[in-house]
This record gives sequence, C-alpha cells and structure tokens, in this order.
Amino acid sequence: MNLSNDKIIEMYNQMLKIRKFEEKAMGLFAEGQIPGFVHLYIGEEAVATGVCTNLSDDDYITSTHRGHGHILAKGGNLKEMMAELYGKETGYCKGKGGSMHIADATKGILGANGIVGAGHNLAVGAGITAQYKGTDQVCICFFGDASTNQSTFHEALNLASIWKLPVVFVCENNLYGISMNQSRHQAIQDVSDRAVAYNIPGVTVDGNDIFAVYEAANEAIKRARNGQGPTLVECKTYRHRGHFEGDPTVYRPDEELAEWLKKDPINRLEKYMVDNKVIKAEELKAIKKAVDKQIAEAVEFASNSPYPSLESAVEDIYTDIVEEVRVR
Amino acid sequence: MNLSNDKIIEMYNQMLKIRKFEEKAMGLFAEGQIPGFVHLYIGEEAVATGVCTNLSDDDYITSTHRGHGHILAKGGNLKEMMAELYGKETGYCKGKGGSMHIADATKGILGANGIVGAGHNLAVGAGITAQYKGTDQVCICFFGDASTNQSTFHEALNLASIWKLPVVFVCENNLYGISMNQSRHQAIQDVSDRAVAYNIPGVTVDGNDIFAVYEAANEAIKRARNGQGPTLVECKTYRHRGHFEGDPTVYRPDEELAEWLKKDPINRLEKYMVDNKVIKAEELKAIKKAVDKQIAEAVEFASNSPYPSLESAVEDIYTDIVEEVRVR
Amino acid sequence: MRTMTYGEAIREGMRIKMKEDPNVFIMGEDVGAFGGCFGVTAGLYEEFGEKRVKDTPISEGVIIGGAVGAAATGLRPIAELMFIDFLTVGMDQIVNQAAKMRYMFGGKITVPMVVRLPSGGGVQAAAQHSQSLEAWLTHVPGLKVVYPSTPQDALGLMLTAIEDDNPVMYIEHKAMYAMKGEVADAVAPIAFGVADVKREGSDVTVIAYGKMLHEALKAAEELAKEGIEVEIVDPRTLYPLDKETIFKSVEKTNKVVIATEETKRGGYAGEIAALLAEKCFDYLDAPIIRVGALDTPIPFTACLESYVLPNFVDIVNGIKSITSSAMNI
Amino acid sequence: MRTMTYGEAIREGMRIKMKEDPNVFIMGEDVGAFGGCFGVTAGLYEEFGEKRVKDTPISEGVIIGGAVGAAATGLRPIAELMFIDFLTVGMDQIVNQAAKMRYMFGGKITVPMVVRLPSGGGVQAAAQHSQSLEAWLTHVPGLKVVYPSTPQDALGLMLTAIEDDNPVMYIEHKAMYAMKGEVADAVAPIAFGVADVKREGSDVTVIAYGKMLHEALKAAEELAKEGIEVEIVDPRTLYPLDKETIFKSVEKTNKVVIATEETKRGGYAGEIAALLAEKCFDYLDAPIIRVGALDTPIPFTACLESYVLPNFVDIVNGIKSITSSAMNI
Ligand SMILES: Cc1ncc(C[n+]2csc(CCOP(=O)(O)OP(=O)(O)O)c2C)c(N)n1
Ligand SMILES: Cc1ncc(C[n+]2csc(CCOP(=O)(O)OP(=O)(O)O)c2C)c(N)n1
Ligand SMILES: [Mg+2]
Ligand SMILES: [Mg+2]
Repeated sequence: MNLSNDKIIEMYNQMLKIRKFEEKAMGLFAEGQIPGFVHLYIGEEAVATGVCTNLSDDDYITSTHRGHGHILAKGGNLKEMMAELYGKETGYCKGKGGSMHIADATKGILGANGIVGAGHNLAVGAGITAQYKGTDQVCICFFGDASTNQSTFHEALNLASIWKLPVVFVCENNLYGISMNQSRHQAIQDVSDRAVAYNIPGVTVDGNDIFAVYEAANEAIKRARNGQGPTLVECKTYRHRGHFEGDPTVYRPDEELAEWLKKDPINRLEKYMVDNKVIKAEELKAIKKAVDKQIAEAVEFASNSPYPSLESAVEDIYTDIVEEVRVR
Repeated sequence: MNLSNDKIIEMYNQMLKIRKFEEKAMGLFAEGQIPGFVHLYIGEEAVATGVCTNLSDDDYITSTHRGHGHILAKGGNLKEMMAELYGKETGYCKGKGGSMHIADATKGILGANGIVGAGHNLAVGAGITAQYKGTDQVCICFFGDASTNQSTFHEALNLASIWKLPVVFVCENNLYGISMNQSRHQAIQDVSDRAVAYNIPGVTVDGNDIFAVYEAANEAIKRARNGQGPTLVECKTYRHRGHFEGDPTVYRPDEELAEWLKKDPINRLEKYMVDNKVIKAEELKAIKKAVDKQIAEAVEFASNSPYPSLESAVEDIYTDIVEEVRVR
Repeated sequence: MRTMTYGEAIREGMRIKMKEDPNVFIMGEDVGAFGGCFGVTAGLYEEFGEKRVKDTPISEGVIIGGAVGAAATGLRPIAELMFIDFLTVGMDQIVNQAAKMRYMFGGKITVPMVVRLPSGGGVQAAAQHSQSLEAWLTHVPGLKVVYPSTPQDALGLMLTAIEDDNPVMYIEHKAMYAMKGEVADAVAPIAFGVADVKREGSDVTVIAYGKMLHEALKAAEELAKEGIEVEIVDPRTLYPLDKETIFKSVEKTNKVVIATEETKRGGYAGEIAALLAEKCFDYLDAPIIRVGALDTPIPFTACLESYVLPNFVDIVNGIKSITSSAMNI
Repeated sequence: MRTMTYGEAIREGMRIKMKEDPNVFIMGEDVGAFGGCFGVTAGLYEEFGEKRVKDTPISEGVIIGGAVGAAATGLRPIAELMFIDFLTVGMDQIVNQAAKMRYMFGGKITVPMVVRLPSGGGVQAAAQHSQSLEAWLTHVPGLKVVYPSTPQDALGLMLTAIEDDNPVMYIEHKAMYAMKGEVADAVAPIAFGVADVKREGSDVTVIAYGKMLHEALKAAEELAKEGIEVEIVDPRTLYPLDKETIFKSVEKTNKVVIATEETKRGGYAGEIAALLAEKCFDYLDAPIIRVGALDTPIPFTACLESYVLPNFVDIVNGIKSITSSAMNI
C-alpha cells in the first residue's frame, strides 16, 4: 500500500467530517430543524472515503438516498450541504432537493437519488460520456446491497460490461434494505458473486477497513481508466443508525449492532494511525476540533440563510421556460 | 433415459405439428391472409416439446412473442390458434389478441406476450400460487437469450430463488435478439452462468437434442415439485427464419444458417427413430400426412370462421363493465 | 360508530378480507414485521403469518408482475408500492400486463388484484416521493382507480377493491394516514362508481377527492360565512366515475370547480372538466375552474412545497372567480 | 422543394445534427446496421459508425437511463424506444430522472436529450404495440413533448429537439413513416410552442396532430362540400403548447373539436378541452367535442381495430353534432 501519512490523515479527516456532519444532522432532525427523510451514513464512512481518495474532481460519482457521505467524500461543501438539508436558498439545490437530492456538477457529483437503483443507469451514462470523449475519467456508482435486486442493477452492469465502460460499481453491503436482512432479499452471501453474470471482476472487501477499500477501488479504477471495463466491488459494512431517522430498528438484534460498533471504521483507523505513529494524539485532537468547527460553521451558515423566494418554485424546471406562478 | 417408444413418437408428432403450423403460417402471412407481426418457431421445436412433455394440463407456462411452439406443445388447439392468427371470432382470443397474445387458461397457458421479459414475472406469480396452495404444480417460463438482459429476468430469478418457487426458467438461446448476436448483447457465452447470481442450478444443453432438453427439464421440474426451488435451463438452438416474417436477416451469415439447418431437431429425431427402430418409415409418412391434415383443417376452420362483431370490441376489458360503443 | 384513522381503516379492510378469504394475501417491501413504511400493515404479519404477508426485495417489477401472475392463477394479491412514485418502476406490469391481459386473451383470464399506492405531498419528501399520478392510471383501459378521502370510504372501498375481479389501483394520501373519522359499526363495502355528496349546496359544485376534499370542506365553510353555498362531490372512484351524480350537481349549481392535488397540466381534473364541457355545456354559467398543483416537480423545502401544492385558499379563490359577480348581484 | 417521407425527414433531422455536433449520438435496439425496427435510422450506422449509432441490448431502462447520464455529463443522446408502449419499461428514467434532475438539483444539471417514441395504431400490432401515450408525458413537468404530423414538421422539430437543452419526447406515428410530403430546400428548425394552422376556416376549429391531423383534413374536405368551413390547428408541440393560436382560432369559430388517437378517457385532448373551458368559455357557442379511441385496449383484428380507433368519419360526426343546427339556420 503506497499511501503517505499525509494521505492517511486526509482520509481520516474526511471520515471524521462525514461522521460529525451526520451526527449533527441527526440532532438537528430530532430537534425538528431538518425536515423530510434523513438517511445517515454513520458507520460506513470508510467506503466513500476509501473509494473517493482515488478520484479527481473530473471523475464522476452517482449516489443514493444515503448520499451525504458520498458527496462529502467527493469534495462536496459542508455549508451548501447543510443549507440544503435545512431547505435554504443557499443550499446546493436552493432548497428544492433536500437530503435525498444533492448534486454538484463542478465536482462530478451526479446526485443523490430517491429512487433505489437509479444511480446504476446514470453511472452507465457518465461512463458512456467518458468513453465517447476519450478522457480517462471514471464514474463510481455507489449503491446498497438491497438495490442489487433492482432491475437497474442488472441492465446497467450488463451494458457496462459489453461496452467496457469506465464504471466501478461499489456495493455498500450494510446487511439490510430497510428491515430486510440480506439473507431474506437474496440467496447469495457475497454480492460480488453477481459479477459472473456479466463476466467482469467481482471482489469483496471489509468495508470498514479503509485501506482494503482504497486498494480494491484503486485496482478497479485503474482497470476502468485503461479501457478494461467495469468491476463490481463489494464493501461489507453496517449502518449504526436506523434506515432513516425515526426507524426503531426492531428488525435487528442489539448484539449485532454491538458487534459492528466494535468494528467502527473511524476508531479502527485512529488506532492504526496511533499504533503506526502516523499521527500524534494531540494532532488527532486538533483535527477533531477543526472538524467540529467546520460543522458548526456549516450549521450557522445554514440556519442564518434565508428560505428561497416563493417565485423560485417555478424556475429551474427547464432551461428556457418559467412556469406560471400562483396568486394566492 | 426412460422414454417409451410411444412417448418418443408423441414428441415427434408434436414437433412436426409445430413445424407444419409455422410453415403454414409463414405462407399465409406472405399471402396476406395473416396480418400483424408473426414470429416463427421453426428450428426450435425440440425445446418446447422436450420441456412440455414433462407437464400436465395443471402445470403452467409463460411464453413470449415467439409463442406458437410453446402453446402447441402445452396442448393448445390448432384450430383456435389458426383462427386467432386470422383474427377471427373463433380464435383463442376472439380476434383481440393475434399471434403475440394467445392464452388458454384451461391448459395453464398464461399467454404469449408482446413485451420482452414480461413472462418472467408472470411465471413467478404462477409459482407463488402453486406454492401458496401447496399443489405440486410447476410453471415453466420460456424466454429468449436477449430477454435475459431485461430488468424482469433479474428481479424474477431473484425472487424465485429466495422464495424457492416452483418455476423452471427455460432460456431458448437462439443466438440473436432481432439483429443482435449474443456476443454483442451480453459478455457471457452461457446464459446459465447467470444462475450463480441467484444461487440456483444452471445448466446448458443442446436445444436441438430433444432428449437432452427432456432430461434437463425433467430434473429441474422434479426439483421444483420437491420444493427445492427454481433452475435456469439454457437450450442452445437457432431460428431458421428471420426474427419476424419480413426480416431480411442481413445480420447473420448464410453459412451460419446452413450449419444450423444441418442440425435441424426434427430431422435429427427422425434419424434417431429410424436408426433405433422406434418407428418404421411408412409410419413416419402416416404421421406427416395426419399432421398435414390437421393443419389443413385448422386453416379451413380459420378461413371459414366469421370476424367478430364490432360491438365485441368494448367487451372483455372488465368482468363487469362494458364500455361505450361507437356510433359511426 | 367508532373512530378510526384513515390508515387503520385501510388495514381493517384488508384484515376483514384476509379473514374471509384465504386466497387474499399481501406482498410488498417491508410490509411484514416492519409493518410497512407508513405502518399501514402493522400487526397483519403477526396475525396472518409470513405466508400471507410477504416481504419482498426492492423489485417493484416483480412485486406487481408476480401479483399479476398470482392473480391470473387464482389468488387475490394485494401488492403494496411504498410510494406511488415507484409506479414508474412497475408500470409495465400494471399497464401492459394487468390491465390488458383479460382483453388481449378474449376474456379468458381475469386478474383480481389490488395495488396500494401511497400518494401525494405535504410531508417534505421532495420530487420523487410526493407525486399524484392518478391521471396516468385513469387513462389505462382495464384498470379501476379508487381514491378514498375518509376512513369510512377507505374501509368500504378496500372491501370492494379486494372483492373485485379486476385490477384495482387503490390510491391513498400519505398525509392522511393519521386523520381520524367515524366509521359505522356495521361493515359494508362501498360500490365502485358511486360518488358521495360530502356537502350540499346550491351556488357552486366542487369536485374533490383525497386530501383536497378536506381543503374543499374548509373552503366551503369559509365561503358559507359570505353566503356562498358550496356543494362538494367526492367521486371516491375515479374509474368507474359516477358521472350522473357529478352532472346532476352541476346542472343544479351551474358552476364548477375541480380541485385535485395533481400537477394541473394533464391531470385527471382535465378529464372531468372535458366531460362537463361536452355533456353539461348548456347548464354551465361560468368557466370550469381547475385548482391543482403548479406545473413543477414537488420541491423539498416547506415554503416552496406549500406554495406549489393547492389548498383551500386556492379553492376559495377559484370559486370566487366564478361566483363573486353572481354574489354581487 | 423536395419530397420526403415522414420517416426520411426524421432521419434527415438526426443526420444534419449529427454532422453538425459531434456530441450527438443515437442509442437503441437494432438501430445500427439493422436500421431500426421501422428503418428510420437506416444508413446512419454506415455514415457515422458504431461510436455514434449504438446498438443496445433489450434494456429500455438503461437505454433511457444511460442517455440521461450521458446527457447530464455533456453529450446529446437520441434514445430510441422501438415502440412507445415500452415507455412503461423505462418510465422511471424519464419521469423521476430526466424530467426532475434539473429542478431537484436547483438548476445545476441539465439533461439535453431526445427520446424517439414510435406511437399509434392501425398496423394490427395489437394491445402492447399500438398505444398513444402522449398524455402521460404531458403530465410530467420537466419534459417537452413533440408530435410532428408532416415530413416538414418532422424535420424542423427534430432539429429543434436535438438543439434543446431539456429532455424532449419526440413522438412519431408509426403508420405515417411512408407518408410523403414536401420539404423546403432550406433547412430550418421549427420553434417549439408554435402551432400551425393547417387549414383556415370560419365555422369550427379542429385541433389535431399526428395521424389524426390527416383525418381532420379529410373531414374538412368532406364538410366543405356541405359548406362547413373547418379550421385545423396542429399544435405540433404538446408541451410547450401554443395556447394563443388555439384560443385565437376558437375565439373566431366559437366551436371546437379536439381529435386525437389516444384512448379518450384521460387523454391529452381532455387537457386542451379543460383549458378552453376555463379560458375561452365566453367564446364557446357549443359543447367541446373530443374525438378519440374507444376506452379499450387496441384489439388485433382489422375490423375491431378500425372500429376502436377514431377516423375522419368520427370527426365529421363530431363537427356535425355542434354545427348542423347552425348550418340549418
Ligand atoms: C424504487 C424504489 N423502491 C423502494 C424505495 C424505498 N427505499 C428507500 S431506501 C430502501 C432500502 C435500500 O436498501 P439498500 O439498497 O441496501 O441501501 P441502504 O439503505 O442499506 O444504504 C428502500 C426500500 C425507493 N426509494 N425506491
Ligand atoms: C420491452 C420490449 N422491448 C423490445 C421489444 C421488441 N422485441 C421484440 S422481440 C425482440 C427480440 C427478443 O430476442 P430474444 O429474447 O432472444 O427472443 P427471440 O426473438 O430470439 O426468440 C425485441 C427486441 C419488445 N417486444 N419488448
Ligand atoms: Mg443496505
Ligand atoms: Mg434470441
């Protein structure tokens, strides 16, 4: 593994940013500051971070309903994200999207998505563009275990495989689709087995081991950039929270959660860094403090921002048509 | 293989019936007697026949746009079929369905289907019913190679596998989806490889060898009836005609067709029967003559039948509502 | 009389039929022990077991398509989509299979099934989880389309939906699940194609269903203060549609407002307006007013969402636009 | 002037744009060397190669969804569905992705793409290959919907469709591909939202597009013999809709028939009727008549199909039902 200490610290910093963003969102949701549906990424930070560390701003990602982690890891801005969760004018989508619909074209983020499986197709499209234009861009398609039973998974992997598109399909297998344990939603244990159906490489890694994720993604991305086509990378992980905030999680045993809490990817990296003297304890503290501050600033930015004007509701549908407003 | 001579002769008879029905339909289409789209099964007769020989009237099948062979093999009636192709009142669907939409509930035939891949889901539904009612019925789902790239293939096999439904998925790999050679529509050579994705058995057989088809289906059907769940059976075969009547088939080399004509499943069975003294040459002739007669009767029946009354157009949509007629 | 929420009434309708008919079963995502995303199936898994309350993978195509196949072979499935917005994912199974099978096959196969479709906005679920899509379904011959507006109707229409031998699209408004209402002790199915006059009035007819029915009732109360008497017709089933009751009301009031939560452009309100413009033209004294959502996707943030979605104020304004002159006389 | 078929004009539109803009490409089933199921893309593969004319597997979801992703990242895809009936299979990609992305993302992503949709009946292709589904699409904010009725319009609208920065649903009538018409030598895009008055008249307005436009022209000729002068407005684009031209015509004739091939119930004709009933009420002297297909799936056999589908006789009857009294005066 050829990761410099700086790079490792950067990854740690990124994971922490996601964790703290999510913890803050959790609290704000409970307080009623953030409305709608909120699906948190806590526990899965090593996946987005490990993968996106391999990318540049020119590369693309597609995301899911559980998108905050992907977006931050791909360079998304904390303030605009938090403001979007609040539904403010300064948010990524001017308050029109909310948690489930955040995109940033300047960073190649093709959007969180409320339709399970929709990202698979969009990733194929981004792959088509990269191949068509002859660039060395790749598109990472992030998705959950349960989404691999959706129609789109199949069609997308099939097309990507025959056209050898530069797409890496990254499955975040957190063992559940809402209340459905993986054993009840598919008859296989490793999602990567499905690579056989498309004659592409399939690998499974410990999704809470950021180095394993980084390595697997690195390999797959290299293949993709070299015109060798897609790879299916499965990262086994776990979400610490319920499916969405408010989910009582009666469907999973407490011991299971307890086991996985022990495998927390951030604690694990922290331990690695200290054990291997990548960082000193005080430096860790400084990072945490800095992240806390960024999050606090994002919240302040969001809460101080105005809501969008009512007339903005009829804008942004088309590039060239503004719909009729309402007189009330 | 425990097939009696009588059974073998029956299978031969069935294949011949399909072949001659199709040849007649081909001629009638060319003459303009049969309108719409007609997709012929010539060359693939061993598949439907080999599979359906294992079934009773209580078992179900789902079919495709290329459905004549399946329907006849499952006990469909020549006259009602031919009349439906003509669009007559005496046809299976009173002229409302045509070639692509023929069903016979009394024989468990859940319909030919104009939507590629639709049968996959319907077969799952029939499997649900059999399992729910605790019968030993099975449902055979017939489909083409190219349809295995449709969304429905994936969702249906996944559900059937986790619920252990009594469904046998029979892929008729005739190497093409319209003009698309299999090598261009999927990155695998054997469709049966896809069984891995659902952790079910997958087998590939020579689809022009009726005994091989019979055996593989027999095994799979046994598993299904025993509650062991679905199997994916791939039968390699070839359509002698174009995708639909009128297709100039520029996309495939003449030599390829010539090769496959040599492997004609009916000639092959005929040779087997003569070589193994299953039947005498004159008996073969008698069978052919009898089938010719049945086909001629079906054509006569169809051409002498009336067209449906105009008012019938607004019936059969609902069980209890008849729509408004048109006054013209 | 007893009090029930809209969600409880839907559940009770399913429960009654499941007890009566062993061929009735439920399939959908998280409908089992989890009780469904909105809790509507809560308790049914415990009562009927996993054979009859089936959790499925996230595969809307085979949820609906499997239900179609099961219905065609003798069962009576109730398939649940978590959101009506996911119709887009199982659309073929509804439109090209369920709706057309009977006809294509000359009446020889029937498809008795119910699809439950949580619909509508108002909970800040944004563009992909807030749509009202009844217009698509009413445009498809072969489907029946139901949209209850009260607990009583939800119960009675569910009983009929499950008894019906045709594919029934049962649309529910997700913001109404907790809404309480009185339900008669005697359980009785409500026939399809029978509208309910939810309020009598002489000055103007409002046609509304779902959440908009309640907005219409509110608007009517406001206007009653000004002496405008609003008649409110709730069609309850969009197909079959009780044209007679609607026409009778319009022939009486000579003015009509159609209020639905759908995107106004291309909505089912347009179909009703067109029917009236064809069949009741001579009785109409004023333009036919449609009140609907703005022609936009549904935005996330509360202020925009409530701006885009129609409410009682818009109904009041719609009514005033055609009655105020009359009132001034 | 030159003569072209409707199918050739569609192809020519694509060809011109593909030559102009290297980012324009085609993807769909059998669109390559095979030339498409209806031959519309014939020759383009030979001219532009497989990079720009891409044969796909039978996977409508990823055909459209892939096009959406490609459009969002800088290309200008033209996706072909073999039949509009298969919209049901790729509906999510159109409705929840292509149409909503720009809005959900606050205007920061644009989706410039065209989806070609062969539509309509009359070729005995039965229930799953003969539908007219424009009403679904017009109900979806974020989409533009085009429906050319002549070779000239097919060419001009295709140019505009490909230039447009939004998802454009380009509907073609499959029974019209071989229909010939004159096309101007000078190639010019036709702006969206500009209706074309295909015939002037003073007694009644007929609004029609696609194959029904030609039935309307035939009906007008019949009626001209009886002294009834029909004005025919072809909207050309269903969204944006040129309300001004439509309203102006109705304000002149005071009578209107809307003729579309769709299933009448829930069709886009209802939207137009509703608009007129709201905005032109004071100008209307007669009920608004809709002529459409019967409320059935499309049957296979010729006699039933032509009974179910509307034609010029129905337009004549519709017009007579509102003009004959006027004529008798
Ligand atoms: C088409 C569609 N079906 C269902 C849903 C509801 N839904 C949202 S997330 C989810 C579970 C997704 O599970 P998985 O793919 O494993 O991702 P995870 O939530 O575990 O990250 C479901 C069923 C949806 N949004 N879209
Ligand atoms: C959803 C859908 N997409 C496309 C088509 C058009 N179509 C009809 S048959 C066919 C090819 C099917 O190929 P395959 O599944 O291999 O069956 P075969 O025709 O070879 O028997 C296509 C593309 C369709 N009918 N339905
Ligand atoms: Mg999961
Ligand atoms: Mg094939």
